[in-house]
Amino acid sequence: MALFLLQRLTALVVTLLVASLVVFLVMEVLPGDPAAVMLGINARPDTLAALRQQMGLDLPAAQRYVLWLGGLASGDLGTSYTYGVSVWELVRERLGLSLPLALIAICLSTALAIPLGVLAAARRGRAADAGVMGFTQLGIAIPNFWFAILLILLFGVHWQILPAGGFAGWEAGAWPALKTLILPAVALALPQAAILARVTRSSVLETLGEDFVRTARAKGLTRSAALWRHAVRNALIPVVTIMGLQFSFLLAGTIIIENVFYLPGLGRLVFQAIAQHDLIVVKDLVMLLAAAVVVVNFLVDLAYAVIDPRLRGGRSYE
Amino acid sequence: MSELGRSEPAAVWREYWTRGRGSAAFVFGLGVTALLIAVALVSLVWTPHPIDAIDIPNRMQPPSADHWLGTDLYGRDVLSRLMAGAVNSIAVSLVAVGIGAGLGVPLGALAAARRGLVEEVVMRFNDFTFAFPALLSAVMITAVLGPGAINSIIAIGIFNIPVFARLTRGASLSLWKRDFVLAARVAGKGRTRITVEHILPNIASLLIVQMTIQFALAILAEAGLSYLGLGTQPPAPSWGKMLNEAQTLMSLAPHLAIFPGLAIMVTVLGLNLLGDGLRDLLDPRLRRQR
Amino acid sequence: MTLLSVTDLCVTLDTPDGPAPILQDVSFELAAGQSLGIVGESGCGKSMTALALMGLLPAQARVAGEIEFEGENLLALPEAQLCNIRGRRLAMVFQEPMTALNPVKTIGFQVAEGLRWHLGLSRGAAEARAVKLLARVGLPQPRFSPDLYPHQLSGGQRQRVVIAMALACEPALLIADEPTTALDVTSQAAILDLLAEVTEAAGLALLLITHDLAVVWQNTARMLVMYAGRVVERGATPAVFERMAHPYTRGLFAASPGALEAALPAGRRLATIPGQVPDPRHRPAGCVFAGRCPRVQDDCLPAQPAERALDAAHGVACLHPCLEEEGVP
Amino acid sequence: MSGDDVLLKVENLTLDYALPRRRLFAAPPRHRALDDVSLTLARGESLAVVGESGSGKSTLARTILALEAPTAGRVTLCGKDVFAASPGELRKLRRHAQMVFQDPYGSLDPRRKVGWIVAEPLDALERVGRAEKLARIAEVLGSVGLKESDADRFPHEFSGGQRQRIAIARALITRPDLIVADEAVSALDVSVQAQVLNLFMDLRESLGLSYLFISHDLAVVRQVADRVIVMRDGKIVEEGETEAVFGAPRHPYTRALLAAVPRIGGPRRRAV
Repeated sequence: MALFLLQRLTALVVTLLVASLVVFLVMEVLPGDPAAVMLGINARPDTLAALRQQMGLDLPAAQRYVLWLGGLASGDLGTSYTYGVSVWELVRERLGLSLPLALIAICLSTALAIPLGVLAAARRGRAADAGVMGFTQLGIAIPNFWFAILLILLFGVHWQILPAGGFAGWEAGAWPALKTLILPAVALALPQAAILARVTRSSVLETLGEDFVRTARAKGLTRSAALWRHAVRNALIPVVTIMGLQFSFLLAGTIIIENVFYLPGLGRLVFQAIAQHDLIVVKDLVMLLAAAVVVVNFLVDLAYAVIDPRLRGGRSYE
Repeated sequence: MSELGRSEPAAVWREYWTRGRGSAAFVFGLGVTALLIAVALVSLVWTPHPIDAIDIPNRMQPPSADHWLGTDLYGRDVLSRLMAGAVNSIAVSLVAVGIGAGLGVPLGALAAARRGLVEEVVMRFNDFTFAFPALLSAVMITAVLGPGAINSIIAIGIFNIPVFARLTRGASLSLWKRDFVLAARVAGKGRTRITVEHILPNIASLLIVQMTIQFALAILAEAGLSYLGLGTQPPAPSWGKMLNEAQTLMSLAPHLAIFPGLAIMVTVLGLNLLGDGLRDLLDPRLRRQR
Repeated sequence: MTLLSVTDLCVTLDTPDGPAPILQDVSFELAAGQSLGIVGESGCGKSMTALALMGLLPAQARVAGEIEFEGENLLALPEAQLCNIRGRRLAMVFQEPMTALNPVKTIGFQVAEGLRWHLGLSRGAAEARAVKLLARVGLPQPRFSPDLYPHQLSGGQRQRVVIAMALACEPALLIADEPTTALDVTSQAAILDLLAEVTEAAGLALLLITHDLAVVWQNTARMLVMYAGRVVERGATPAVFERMAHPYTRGLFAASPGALEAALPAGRRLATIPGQVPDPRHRPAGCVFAGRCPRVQDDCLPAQPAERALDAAHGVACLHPCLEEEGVP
Repeated sequence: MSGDDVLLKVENLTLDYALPRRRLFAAPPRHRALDDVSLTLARGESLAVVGESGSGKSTLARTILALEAPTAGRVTLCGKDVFAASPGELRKLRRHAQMVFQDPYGSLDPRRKVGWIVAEPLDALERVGRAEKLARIAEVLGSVGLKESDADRFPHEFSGGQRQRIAIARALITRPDLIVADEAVSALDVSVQAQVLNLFMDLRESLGLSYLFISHDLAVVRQVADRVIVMRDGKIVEEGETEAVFGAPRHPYTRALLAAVPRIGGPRRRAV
């Protein structure tokens, strides 16, 4: 187990390093002069020179990369050019919105998808199955930002029971803040839930065909006991994989959804930073988001070992 | 014996067609996809109104006999712009999936054929590329090069590479364990020749199915990018951009937000149903039962 | 005392190309504590018979006939009551020990599960019983902890776990479907020894399904020979082997290399049965074996021959059965 | 046995597989699949290698056909060292040795027609014209009891026994001296198995083939092999003329193996 952990950890660190190198190369080396990109073509030479110095562009690229890495590791992400505050400060502030939003969306989609998927598998070929499958087809096909717009049209504009956008802030109290997150979370969760439900269904169906489920039935377990006690846990292995992969889609989703709802989160920050050519912020955020995806997939690998004893190593008589 | 016992290819295709016709989802998917392509082709030579004809007095009209789907903020015909937007969606998605499959399939096949270090490198590259969802690479590329359709193609294409590499490697690996591949090695064939003659033909149907699904995902991603303003730039019509423009006018002209979204949804739905139908149709387990 | 009585069991499988009759008019009886072997080649319906008895046929299967077990017709029982019988009175051992166990549950849990389900034992009591059961099938503590997972055991050891699971609730009938086919020859002998020993010691009836004539000879007192979904010969095992009245039984025996005491002389060949088992959807109208039979005559073709008794302990479904003194072809 | 008569010579063949690491700072454990295996096979001879799963018998077959690279040792086929041969020489050598596999469903590419499958070794190893190729396909299909027209059909149209005949035809098309049969009849039903075993015996007489039979089934081995090698845990434990080994096994493992085979007429376990 310790060895398994160590191997995964090494892979994690290597992936993060490669990712940081790519981000650095794309953001700092490709454009030629990042300072010129940030200021545009009409920049005055002295402003340009000041910015170059502030960004440390007079140093060789290798040294800048090492400095940046060191900064990332120590939590010093540099100073935003447009906001004039430290990027870490910006991130912390926005994380207070994006993290709860992502968590609510994940919980919502899992709570919806897994029972629906299992239900559809258990009632294969019957009305419930057809209903769930129809719902998932629509859920996958619907663009999440359009779904968000429809939600706003209905709940915000037409019925006016939920806010159409903006964030109340946690200092306004938990409920008002949560209220502003409901529609965005639903918009994020639904397409994810659709995919997850399909994966759950097919995985459970596949497991139901396995010999050990027949063995459980031969022991006298009812169909549903065999399903819940033997099929579902085994079927979760591919489901967890997809959940890990979905996390990256979820991040991408927050960039869009936060823009639809005008939520001051990380996604909106990235978007605004691009509009303002604030390469420092873009670089750090892209790196952070990529790192989040990598770390989540690392956690998924660990989750495997919890679900599947075959991956835990240990003694074997074979 | 299988119902596909006859060996002439024509008979096999006829058989596919007979079975496919029986599935409503498959027929719907095929129909929608065909319609989409037809509309896109027609829009190249003809649209009900010129796509860029600005007509301020008639702006934000609801659907009427003249403008079937109404007009937008500048009085442009929504239907015409939707039709032209189909071209944009198809072109971006097609090239992006082409990039993904064109690079991913050889990489995956190589990893499966060579194993060892080559495989390790390819798979690490894969894991790493997965860390950059299309939107994130689009953000990076746009930040540096500025927005545009080409950038969305690159971003979506890059994200498709590991999808195809993984799929190809996984499916190839299980084939490499099969005895007929071993037989080809005993016959003296090299790894490349085995990949071309045995592996790729046997995973072709799997790849075709995945391509339709990725195509659908690419349409969604392209719409998302242009909605954010990172993809196709105005005045070129694109479904995502139309939704973006509609959002601010939501209370004034809700129809502007409905039709482009419906267009995206129906297209993606059709492609997904087509993919599902193809999967059932090409599934060797169904085909080879005796 | 009759424990199990199967009467005119028919199973039809719905396939995309129409219904396929898998079992036709299968009847047999098994008394408490007795052993019965079913032998036949793949596709003869022997595994389907086992699944029909357990009530675990695939969803596309349609069943007719009667299966009376301990005085109740299993085919008429509602699912809830069937679950009550399954695992408690009627247990099964499967062919593939590698896949028959759940890979993510410990062997202790899997053996104890039936005890907790049927007998309502507490977790602790059930696991204590499971440890005893594991020891009973040759997996003693501390080497074989109940906390092991299936992947940590060899194929033979896993089959012992499956047997322990089957024995858990002290059933009256054990169905073993090709229990040793997936195992090496030395594990096969050990597992068959174990099966014979535990069933005899517990007075447990054994229904042993196999493709191997020698396994039937060794392990059962009575036997059925099945071909293409029908019983073609039945009787006390020694009597059947002595006469081998059905041409199919005789052909199967002659084709088995294991039936020969020594190598064939140079130039001699093994006996074969020409042709193949007919597709269930296109079975001939008359005797199902007629197309491959060396003794076929005109009267075999119109209808499936009824089974007739050769003596009190031996029956055959053939109009022109072989005589004992004819010798193996 | 003079040098000309020796078709295959295996000397001190050893093959180790690296297993996944258990500890970080220890060398990964190794599994010795073949341990100092030596054997010779004369022209026209039929040799069987028997053993249980994990005995290394299939690894031996694959190594002899250069599908695996040994850790140490030598394989000499038709007087040439297989592992010292250049790619071109190896291709020439492959014509002399072909293989038949266990699973008649998995060993034929489902997407190719029988004619293509059967001609595969010919395409890879020899340059022949189209007319000759068709003639060779017809010839081998005929010699395994199939029709010339079967070349235009797909594998799924055939039964298990017929598919095994197709696999044998493929092995015959380069007119080899040696056929390695890896559990070639163990997936077949008894009556079909007898047909295929008889075909092997017929082909040996008509074509003068040599066989290396890999099998777990002692009864089958007794009918087809002149000599038997018994393997266990990668080592040869006993070797000898078939009837001698079956009649008077010397090694305790061989005795245990033979005693475990159920026999009709032998002792019975249950009387009721």
